[in-house]
This record gives sequence, structure tokens and C-alpha cells, in this order.
Amino acid sequence: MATTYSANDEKKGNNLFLTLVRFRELSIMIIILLLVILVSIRNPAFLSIENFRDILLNISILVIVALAQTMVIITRGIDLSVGSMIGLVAMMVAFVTVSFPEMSPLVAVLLGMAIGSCLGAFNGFLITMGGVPPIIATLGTLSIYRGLIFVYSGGQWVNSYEMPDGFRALAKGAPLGIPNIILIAAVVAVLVHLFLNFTRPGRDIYTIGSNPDAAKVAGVNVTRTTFMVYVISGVLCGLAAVLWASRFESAQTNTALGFELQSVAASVVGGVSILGGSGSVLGVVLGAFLLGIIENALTLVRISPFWQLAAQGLLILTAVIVDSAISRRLQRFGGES
Amino acid sequence: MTSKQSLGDFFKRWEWLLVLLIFLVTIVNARLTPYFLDTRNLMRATSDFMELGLMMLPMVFIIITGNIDLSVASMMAMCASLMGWLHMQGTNIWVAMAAALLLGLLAGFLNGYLVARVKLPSLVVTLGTFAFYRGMAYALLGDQAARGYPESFTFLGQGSIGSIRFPFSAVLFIIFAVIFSLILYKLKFGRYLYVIGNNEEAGFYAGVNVVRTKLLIFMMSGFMSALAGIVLAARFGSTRPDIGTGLELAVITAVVLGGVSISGGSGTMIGAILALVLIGEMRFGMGLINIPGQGQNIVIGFLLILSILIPHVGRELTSGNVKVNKAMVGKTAVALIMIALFAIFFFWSRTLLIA
Amino acid sequence: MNDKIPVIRMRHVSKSFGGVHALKDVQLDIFSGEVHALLGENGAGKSTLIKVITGVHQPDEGEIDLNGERVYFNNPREAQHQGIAAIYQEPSLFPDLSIAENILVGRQPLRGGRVSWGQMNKEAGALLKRLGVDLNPRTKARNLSVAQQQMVEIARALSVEARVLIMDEPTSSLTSNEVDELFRITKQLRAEGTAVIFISHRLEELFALADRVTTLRDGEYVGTREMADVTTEGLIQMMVGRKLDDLFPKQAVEIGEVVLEVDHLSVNGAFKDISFKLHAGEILGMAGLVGAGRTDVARSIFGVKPATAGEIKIDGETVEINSPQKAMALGIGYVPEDRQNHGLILPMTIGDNVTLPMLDTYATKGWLNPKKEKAAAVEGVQKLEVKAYGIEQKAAELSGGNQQKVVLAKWLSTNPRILILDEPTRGIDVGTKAAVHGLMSNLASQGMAILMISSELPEVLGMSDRILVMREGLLTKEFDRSDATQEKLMMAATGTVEAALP
Amino acid sequence: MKKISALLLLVLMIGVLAACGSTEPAAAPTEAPAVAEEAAPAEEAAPAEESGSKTYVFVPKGLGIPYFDTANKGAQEAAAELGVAVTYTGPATADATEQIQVLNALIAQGVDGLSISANDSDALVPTGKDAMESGIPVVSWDAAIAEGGRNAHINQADAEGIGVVQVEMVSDLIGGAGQIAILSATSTAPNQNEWIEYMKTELEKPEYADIELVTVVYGDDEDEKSYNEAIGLMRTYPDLKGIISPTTVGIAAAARAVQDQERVGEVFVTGLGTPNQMREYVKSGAAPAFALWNPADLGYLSIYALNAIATGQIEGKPGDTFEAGKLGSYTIAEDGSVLLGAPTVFNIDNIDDFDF
Repeated sequence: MATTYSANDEKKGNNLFLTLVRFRELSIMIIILLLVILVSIRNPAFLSIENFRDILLNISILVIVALAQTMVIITRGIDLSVGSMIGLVAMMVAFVTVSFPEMSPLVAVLLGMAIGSCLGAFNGFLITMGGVPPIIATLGTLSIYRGLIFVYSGGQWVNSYEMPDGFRALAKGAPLGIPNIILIAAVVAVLVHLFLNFTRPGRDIYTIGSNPDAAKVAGVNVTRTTFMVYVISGVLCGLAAVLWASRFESAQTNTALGFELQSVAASVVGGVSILGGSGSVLGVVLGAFLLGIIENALTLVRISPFWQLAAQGLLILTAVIVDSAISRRLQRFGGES
Repeated sequence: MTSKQSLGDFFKRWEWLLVLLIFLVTIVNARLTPYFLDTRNLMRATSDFMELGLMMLPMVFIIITGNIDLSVASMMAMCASLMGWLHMQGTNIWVAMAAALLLGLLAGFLNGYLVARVKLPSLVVTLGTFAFYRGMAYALLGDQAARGYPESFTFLGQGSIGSIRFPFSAVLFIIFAVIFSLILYKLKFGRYLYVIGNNEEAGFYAGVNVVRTKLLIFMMSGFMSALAGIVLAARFGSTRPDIGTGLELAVITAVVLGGVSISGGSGTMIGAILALVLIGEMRFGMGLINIPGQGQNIVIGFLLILSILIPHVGRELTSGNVKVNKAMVGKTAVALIMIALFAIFFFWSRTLLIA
Repeated sequence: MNDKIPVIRMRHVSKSFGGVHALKDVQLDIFSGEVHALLGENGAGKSTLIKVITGVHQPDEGEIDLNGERVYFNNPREAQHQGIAAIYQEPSLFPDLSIAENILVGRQPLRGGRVSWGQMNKEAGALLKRLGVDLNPRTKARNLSVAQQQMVEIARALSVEARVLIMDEPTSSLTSNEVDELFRITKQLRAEGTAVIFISHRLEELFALADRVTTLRDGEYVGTREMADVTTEGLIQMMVGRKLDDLFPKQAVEIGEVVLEVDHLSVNGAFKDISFKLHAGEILGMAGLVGAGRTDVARSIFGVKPATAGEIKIDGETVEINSPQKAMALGIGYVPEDRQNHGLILPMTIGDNVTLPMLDTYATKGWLNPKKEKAAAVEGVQKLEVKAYGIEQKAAELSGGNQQKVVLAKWLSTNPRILILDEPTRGIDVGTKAAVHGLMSNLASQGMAILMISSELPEVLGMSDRILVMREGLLTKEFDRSDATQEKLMMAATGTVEAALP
Repeated sequence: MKKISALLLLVLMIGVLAACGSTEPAAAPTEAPAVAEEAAPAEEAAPAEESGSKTYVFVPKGLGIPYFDTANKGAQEAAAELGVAVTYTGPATADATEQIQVLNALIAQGVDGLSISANDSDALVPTGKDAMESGIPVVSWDAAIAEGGRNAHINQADAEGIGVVQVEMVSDLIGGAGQIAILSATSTAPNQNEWIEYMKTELEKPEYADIELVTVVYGDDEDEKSYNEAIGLMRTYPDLKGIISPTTVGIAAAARAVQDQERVGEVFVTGLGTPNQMREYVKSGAAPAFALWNPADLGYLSIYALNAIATGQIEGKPGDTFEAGKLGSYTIAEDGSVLLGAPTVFNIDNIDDFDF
């Protein structure tokens, strides 16, 4: 999947298969387009620039975390602890910023990423050195990290009035005309794309997910790469946590509760195979965008709040089924003898 | 391959380890608090875990086949909500209950169909229905709570038997635990579960009806979730659409702690039941010494990880496959240093605001 | 390069897994510019030895010298850096990656610090061209045939500029043209000074290619010979440790009634219009190249992939077989080609594997009866002389030959009237092979109808009463036992014009 | 050698776990008390075992919510005055199932009284009954346990009063005409649902004829969800003039959303909130006025009521009267509830007088 764009840089569209693969992201685009058309007929306010800015604002954090989740899923793992990591880092960073109000927001970001990397390292350690399956290790740290938030704060929240202005402006400020948080998410997406496609460690991630045994035999350092992926997941969650605390101007014991399932949903809707080995940044960004649009649209077309969750679940389910149907057909076209 | 073998051997011993742990926890609890070894108290605590237990039974089946069902708690809420909704419309409670069970079967069928026939990964399917079913619960009841169940019905959740007040829900659990154990060990259906978990394709070639088997276990899961929802509604005397939020992770935790391999193919029913008892005892014991829920979660989280980690390290030690390996020690050291740094920062920074 | 110093020199190498010796005091000398065959029955330790050389396993004892220098590989990476490359029996490609990346995995060319896809495709294309393979380097490995995958593996091995190239049964899934191609490349490499370690169960291949041969038996070193000095019998004796009387003990049997009749059977995209009759007591051989559709025919008869057109008749009655259960109920058994994935459930016990298809029979009123089950398993295992500690042993721990015996025991326990054997002796050592052939002959003489698919022509010729040949999804030719020869079969299978016949 | 390195690895692992989990030593239940200390540093010291002195437990809907922490302060104040011990413990999340587990453990310990804010008014009835049968008096506060499951309920303000005051506030803010919406907590929250009912009734009165309630949405008492819902409201209803959020999480999120969307002065937020949380928005004009009772007083009163019942001063029957320290004397009403008083309205004039 990810090889697509780059391969196309070289020679354009001379290969039927490549065009079809590109079609795979197209399928999400088509779903998005249909949804946009339908919703804007019901409520023209949907098409306003402000509304799209809101949608982008809302999905920025999800994009960052879903990209982290994607890298983990490509290696055939899963990181269920992302929500708890965000909560814990948000709380710790919030505590520090409240204690040192004059601290630069940039330091807060770096601090959050550093704390996140430690949490991710613990996950990676359990998985690579301890032989604990990813789903179990991160299910355990889901509880542990969430519990640590409470241990840490003793149940206190950090509220918006306690936070320094500089920190609050971190996510919301828009010195370049576009809110920082959207810019940061976009930069992360580009960096992850470059990392996955144009560095050896990035390619190793796909290699491991595609065939772990063969990767080991082929001389890929599976342990180190896997460890690294969980650390990256922690780092990106740390970044997301700081942005979260800044955007919502609070750190609570239940911050980002249940976010792990949202991030997995965004990845899966974005065409990342839960069986590992494939997935692209563009797909995941589109997947998160689709989820954002669904949530936004359900409010705008005034669906009863009681039906919103059901509709959301149904749409996600449909997206996954449609996507798998399309990709299965693609594989047949792809020339299976 | 050899690791699989010793894994199997290990799990034969795993149940004994659980028994030992339960024994230990009992002693410690009894020493820490005089209230622990009190029949009445134990019975009261028992009824808190029966819904979890009922949903755990089919989850053992599902995980043995290498699948997972994240939608159990949502199905539970949806079915209980349907029952409550019907009851409020004036339907006879027993009819409503039957409808809830039927809906459970249907919900399980949808999961099973998508997994077995459409061949989507169970994690993806049940992640979708996790949201969908929970949403249906809200759609049914909205901001209402269904209440006013007759006493004959609430007996299912609140009733007890004998002078020691043995909860009726526990009787229900025992009956189903026996049934599910018999299915697993005494019917070919049970053997098929292990076959599917180990090598689905070879099973298919040997005449195992893989599709039907998978469909059935997901339907069982739906049915038992509905039953758990009914018991919970009876225990509460009311139904709200948000009941049992997050319970799916507790169910999976119990199953994995019970020694069922998350990648499928191995595990026992008795192990899962023992794990349920262990978790129940530990939570009750910690509750008695007023450890808040978050603290309990940390302990259970570590227990879950250690239950896999310690046997793994033990195996590495005994198999002699561990090498003097600079890289390995290096990585361990890096992880260790990072975690140590985190710990230092954790304790230092919290002193800033909490005096 | 000095021939006196071997590229690889191994002495006293031992390795055990969980207390069981896989290698015991093994020695090996490989010189550059030679093709060195490694011979032994399944379980003799060939694969373990290779994995020690490539750094997948680390020896418990003993030493390895590379060009006279002591080495110790902690992992495959270190071995690769020293110029050791391997092609394993099972293709180990990355289905989600492109061919180019598969070839250059872990060594993607960098330009200015970033992976250069153009460079990568160019390098891979050049390698493929050198191999004479026409493949687009951008194609994903998922879409390749087995043979093409094998070629990519070879290209990968070439790309590391290997000093030592190890090939573990590279020919088992190749057609003869592809085998020729492989041999050509191998010889070319030898001429360039590469040391090649070659493993194959097909002795004729060794004679065609190898310079020297080292034999292992039960994890121990037996000896090294010049290929020119040995005979087939000699090799077999070294391998088995005794003389083998008869590899194809086919008894003459009276052919009975038609049991199975296949009429214009088709599966879209796999095969078309297949018609044949199978009689009681008959062994019907089915020859053809890999990918000719033979396995698809077997699978559709067994209901794994039901036919899209045509009829199957059993005892003259048309039946519809849409699942293996149905086929089993009709008395059909199928020993699949892929033993590890389709034949056995490796992590489960021998007993569980043997009784699986007929669990109902071992149940009383629906409840499984462990005693009956055990008795049946023990009986099946004993009848086939499976070498194991007991029926509680895991199938994964058995050697290939014994695994195949368990698969046979499993299917015989269903008392089939029609038995389909798909590559029944692939990857099995010579001793077990003879035993399997003996068993087939016996079963046929008891009136069982056997359809045998095999890519080994001597086996087809030696065991079959009649032989069908398939090519590209069509039935091209039928031979009687008496007038079939290796050449005729080959021509029918490859579609060489009739005029070429002598 | 191998064994040594393997051992080394094991030691490292244990070291790691010890380093990370030094306060929560995992599986070993023997060390569990250490967790208790660390896990609840805000919690008061364990119940004193002095003879004669009673130990009550003050149970919130969920731990880690400032509103309940503030209430606990009042409860502790009352405890000090009465010379009793009050423990503060509850479920990790605001969930009835978990709350019942906590309560069962408390009942098993035979505490002297329970003061509970219920996650589910019906679900807690059997548990409450069980407690009372075991001789443990039960008082609910903030969110009631249904009758039959408690001796008395301490009402922060009567539901109708809460509903009315919020409608009055919003009417004042938007000048008596225009579209308004309600941003509630979870759709199942009994308090909020009751208040919303009263608001709807109140809005039917002729003086509010020009006010249109367009919708009720739910932020689930999660900051992020509430924030997004509030933005969604403004987007969906461009003419929206007012948002009532009868929950402390929702009102702050809504006010911030108005600020972030730069709609201050066009959309007004009101409802129930705490002064500290809302100070900024009162000053900015996003939420010029809001109401709340003092949660500390609520906790304070509930402990006095509980103590009165537990010590046998009153039986908890309607008409019983008891003294509640600084708050004066209270009488149990016909439905078994005790009314704290009218809610305080906070605005720019008085906001700086409060700190909670």
C-alpha cells in the first residue's frame, strides 16, 4: 500500500495493479464524498469553512494517535493503552505547567513526549523482552496507566483557570492562520509518511508485519524495531496528550477514556489490515476524517442523540465491510492464479 | 514448536498455580480483615461477579478458537434495554425476557455471520458492533430507566437460597459453568474449538464445520450476554442503557488470566473459572481494606501481565535458550533506565501540587 | 582462493532442543566453487545444521570457521554480513511488499539518507534479468506463483553477493523447466566461485548438480563422498543405514467395479472438463506440472472447493459434494498436499489428530468416550508403525515421514472406499517412502480405490495402474501402466509436440 | 553462562517492575495496603478504631471528580465537629455496578453509616436495604437512592427550584426571546433528567413564550464530548442564543466552546457550575451567571443527618428534626428528604467571594 505513491513517483500508472491499489484509498474518498453531499443537502451549514475547520480541529488528535496505532498494527500488534497514556501524560504535564507557569509550551511538548516514550518503552519491553502478547500487555497497562493517573493526582483535576495562557494557546493559537493543532497533526502525518516509506526502520515495520518469521531470517532486527514502534506510539501519545490538555484546557482522571477503540477504529476504517503488513498514512488520515465527518454530520442533520451512537457504530461497520469487499475484489484482480 | 509443547505442559500446571494463589489470597485477606471470612459477606461479594462469569463462559470458547468478542457488554446492555423497554410498554416480563434472549442470539448471529461467513477479523467486527449494540441500547431507552420489575423477576438477581443466602445468580452460573464445561470436554463441538484455534484449515479438511462452529459460539456469546443483562437488571431492579460499560475488558482479563491463550488453541474452562474466583476474591479483599477502584485496577493489570511474563521468563530460563547477548542486555537497560526516569519524575512532580 | 582452506569448516557441532539432540558432533567442510549436497532422511538434522550456519540457531557446542576464522553468529544478520545467504524450503517472502523490496529487504538502497525506490527497482530488475525471469519489480509478492516466489528468493540470495549460498529443497515446488533454469544459475554461481550447499530428496538432482555429498543420519555425521564415486544405492544406504529392497512394491490386483466417476467437472479458473473413472482396487496416478490443476481436481472431489460445473458419481449415482463432511460421508478420504497446514493440527496430539474426522464414532450417545478414542488412535498408529513416544505426543514433534503416517492413519480410520493421495511422499525420506508405497499397494489389494497425485515421475510410474496427465487445467492424456514412460509423461505434461516422440 | 544471563534478565525485569510499581506491588496482596496509602493520598486516615467513636463512609458517584471532592471537605468538617471519622471512598468510574461492589465491601466491614451519592437510584435499593438490615443507616445525598433503599435523602435544592432558577437565568441573559438548548450530562443521569423536566414545564409558562428549546444533547460529563457537543449546537442552530448546562463539566466546556468560537455576547451559557471553574467565563461574558448550592454544605449536612440517625437521635421518619451544626436545624420532609436550601446564583458581583 505504502509503496504506491513512491513507486508512482518513478513511472506513472503503467501498472494496472498500482492504479487499483490507489483505488483502495479512493473508496474511502468516495464514501466521504457521498456523505458530504448527503449531509450538505440536509443542512447547508455543513459545507461552511468554519465547520470543516471544526472537523479538522476535532480529528487532529485522533489523527496523531491513529497514526501511532497504525504503526503498531502494521507490526501485527495493538496498543490498547493509548487512551491511558494520553490521560497520564496530560495529567503529569498539566501538573508541571501549573507549577511552572512561565515554562515555555515547547518544553511542555517535549516533556510530554519524553514521558510518553517511557510509557511506550514499558509496553515495548513487556512485548519484546517479556514475551507478552501485545493485546495482553497493553490491556494490562491500560489499567495500570489509568490507575496511575489517580495515584498521581489523588483524584484532583487540573482546570482551565489554573493553566497558564501560553500553554492554552499552544493548541488553539493560529499564528500562521491555521490553528497550531491542525498544523502539528499535518506535520506528524507527513513525517510518519516519510518515515514509513523512506527509511529502513520504517520499511522494517512493514517487513515484520508482513511475515515476522521471514523478517527475522532475513536479518531484520525484529526485537529492536518492535520495541521502537511501541516507543514511537508512546511519544506520539505524549504529544497528543499535551495537545489534548491544551485544547480542552483541562486534565482529568478520565481524560481520553476509551480513546484506544477510537484510534483502532480510525486505522481500520482507513484500510489498515488488522492482520498486519499493510496500511498507509493517507488511508488513516482519511479514516479519521470519515469518523470526524460522521460525528459532526449526525449532529448537524439533527439525529436524536440517542440514535447517534447506534448510527455511528453502523456506519463504521458498513465502512469496514465495504472496504473489505473492495479489497478482496482488488486482490482477485491483482492476478491470483 | 517445542515452545508450544512446554506451553501446553505449563498450562496443565497453571490451574494449580491459580489454586495456590486463591489459597494465598484467602489467607492474606482473612488475616488483613476479620470481615473477609464471613459467609454472608462472601455471598454478597459473589453476586457482584456473576454477570461477569456468565459472559466469561462463552468468551472462553471464542478465545480458544483464536477470536475475540468485544461486544459482550454492549449486547448485554442492548438486550437488557429491550427487555426494559418491552416491560414499560406493558409486555409480560417473562415474554420480554424471552425476547431479550432472542435478541442476544440475533446479535451474536450477526457477529458470527460477519466473522465466519464474510470472514472479517473478529476484532474488527466486534469493535463495530461494540458501538452499534451500545447505541441500540440508548436508542431503545434514551434517557429513561426501565424499572418496576415484579419481585418474581428480581429474584433472578437478588434472590438467594438457604440460610447462608447462596445467591440465585450463582446457582445459575454454576449450572451454566457445568454445561459449558461439558460442551468443551465431552462433546465433539468442544474438540472442534481447539482444532479451529490451532489450525482452522486442517480442521476444515478433516470435516470440521468451521463456519457453523464459529457461528454457534458467537451466538452463545450473544445469548449469555443477554442472560447476564437479565440477571443484572434483576439485581438492580432497573435497566439503564449504560450498564456494564467497559465490562468486556474485565471478561477478557479473566479468561486470559485463566490461562487461555489469546492466540487460540489452548486453555481450560476450570482455569478461567478459577481466575474469576481469584479476581473476585482480590477485588473484594482490596475493597475491604478500602483500596479504591483505580488501585485495584493497577493490581489486576499487573497480575494479568505477570501471569504471562513470569511463565515466559521461566521457560526461557529452563530451556537455556537465553544467550549472553549484549544487545539484549542493552535493550533491557535502556527500558529500565527510561522506566526509572519516569518513576523519579512521577514522584517528584506530583509533590509540586499535592502537599 | 586457496582450496585448502574451506569457506566453511564446522567441527564437533552439537545442538539440542529441550534435551533432544538434533545435531551431535557434526563436521562439515565446504569449499568455494563447489556444489555440496547435504543428504539425510527427514529429521536427520539437515535443517538444523543449516540454521546453525545461517545464525538462526546457535550451536550448543563446537566451532565454525569461516575462511579459517572462528565465527559465532548471534542472529541471521551477522551471518548475512559475512556473506552467507539461504533459500529455505518454504518461501519466506513478504506478501505485502513489492518484489524489489523483497529482494533487497533490510538493505534498501539509500540516497541522501532516504530509501530510493527508483534505485531499488533498478537493482532488483537487474537481478531478475540476470536470472532470466520476466517479472515487474513493483508487483506485490502476494500475487506471485510458488515458482515465481522461489525465483524472488533466489534473487534475494544473489543480491547479497553471497560467498556461501544454501538451498534447502529449492526444487520441490518447481516445474522441470524452472528446475533447469535453477541449475543453470547454480552452475553459473559455482563458476563464479560461490560455495553452494544444496539439499534435495531427489537423488537424480544431486547427481546432475553436486560435486560432493555429506550425509547425516539421526543428527550424526555419516560421511562425505565425491559425487562421482557414489551410486544411488550407496547413497540410500548411507542415509538409511541399511539396504532398501524395493521402493515401489506394487502388487498386481484385480481391478473391480467403477467406484468414482467424474464427468466434465470444472472449477472456474482452475480446471475444465475433467472426466475419468476410478475402479475399486485401482491406483490411478495423476501426473502433471505444479499448477496444472491436479490438486484443484482433488479438492473439488473432496468438497473443499466444490465444482462449478459437471458431475461426480459414486457407484453410478450422481452426488453433490459441497463440503468435506459430505465427501467423508460418501466414503472419500483426502490426504492433502500441504501436510503442515491442511493435513495436521501440529500443536495437538497424535491421538487428537487421528480421531478428529470420526469423533462421532468414538462417542457414546453424543458424549465423547476417551477410552474408545484412545483405542482407535493406538490402533491406527500401530498399524502404520508411527515412531512416537505415544499418542500423547504432539504432532509437531514428529519428523515429516511420521507426520505423514499420522495423516494416513487419520484417513484410514474413516474407512474410506476412495482415497485421494496428494503428493503422498513429498519431503519424506526414502525409508518412509517405501513404507507408504507398501501401504498403498496393500490398501488397493483390499479393494480400495486410490487416486494418487504426484510430481515424482518414478513414483507415478512405479505405483499406478493407470496414469492421467493434466496440463493447464485440462486432462491431456491417459496412459496404461504398461506403455507409460517418463518421457511420454513429461511430454504430455509440458505439451511438447507429438513429433518429438521417438 | 546462559543461566547467569537469563537470571540477570529476570533480576532486571523484577527491578523494572519494582521501580515502576514500587507503590503497587502487583500480585502480592500482602503488600496491598501500600497501594491503599499511595492510591488515595487525598483520602482521610483509615477509620480510627477508638471505642465509641463512629466511622461513617462518604461515597461519591465516582472518585476524582472535583465536585465530590468539595463535598467531602464539608463532610470532613462535620466529622471534626462531631468527633467521628468519615472515610471517603468510591468507585473508580461513575458506574452503578462498581459502586455496588464498593458498598458491599463497606457493608461487609460493618461501618457505622453510609452517605451515598447514587449512580442509579433503583439499582442501589437492594444494596441499601441490605445495609439497613445489617444495622447500617443509609443516607443518600446529591443523587437519591429510591425510597426503600435509604433512611433519608439530603436534597441540594428541590428539583423544581433548580429547574426554575436556570430558566430564569437564561431568560435574563438572552433578553426573554430566542432559541436555547440544553447540554446535559449522561442521558441516564437521574438528577439532570428531573431538572430538565422541570425546565420544560417552566418554559411552557406564558412569560417564556418567546423562548424556544430546540434540543437536549448529552456530553456524558466528559470534557471533550461536552465541548464538541456545544460546538455542534452552535453550528446546527446558527440563531442559538443560550445554552443551559445543568452539570459542572458541561457548563465549563460550553463556556469555553463559546469563547473559542468567538461567540461571546451572541451565545450565553448558564446552568450549574463551580465558581473556580467558571470565574474566567463570568468575567469574559461567555457565562455571565450560573447557579449552584455549596457542595461542601451538602456533604456537611449529610454527615450530620447520618450521625443523627446512627446515634438514634432521630429515626429518619418524616417530621423528625435534627441540628446540623453551623447550618442550623432541619426537618425531614414527607418523602423522606431533607432540603439544603435555595441554590446560590453567582455572577460578576459575587463570584470572587467564593473559592471552591
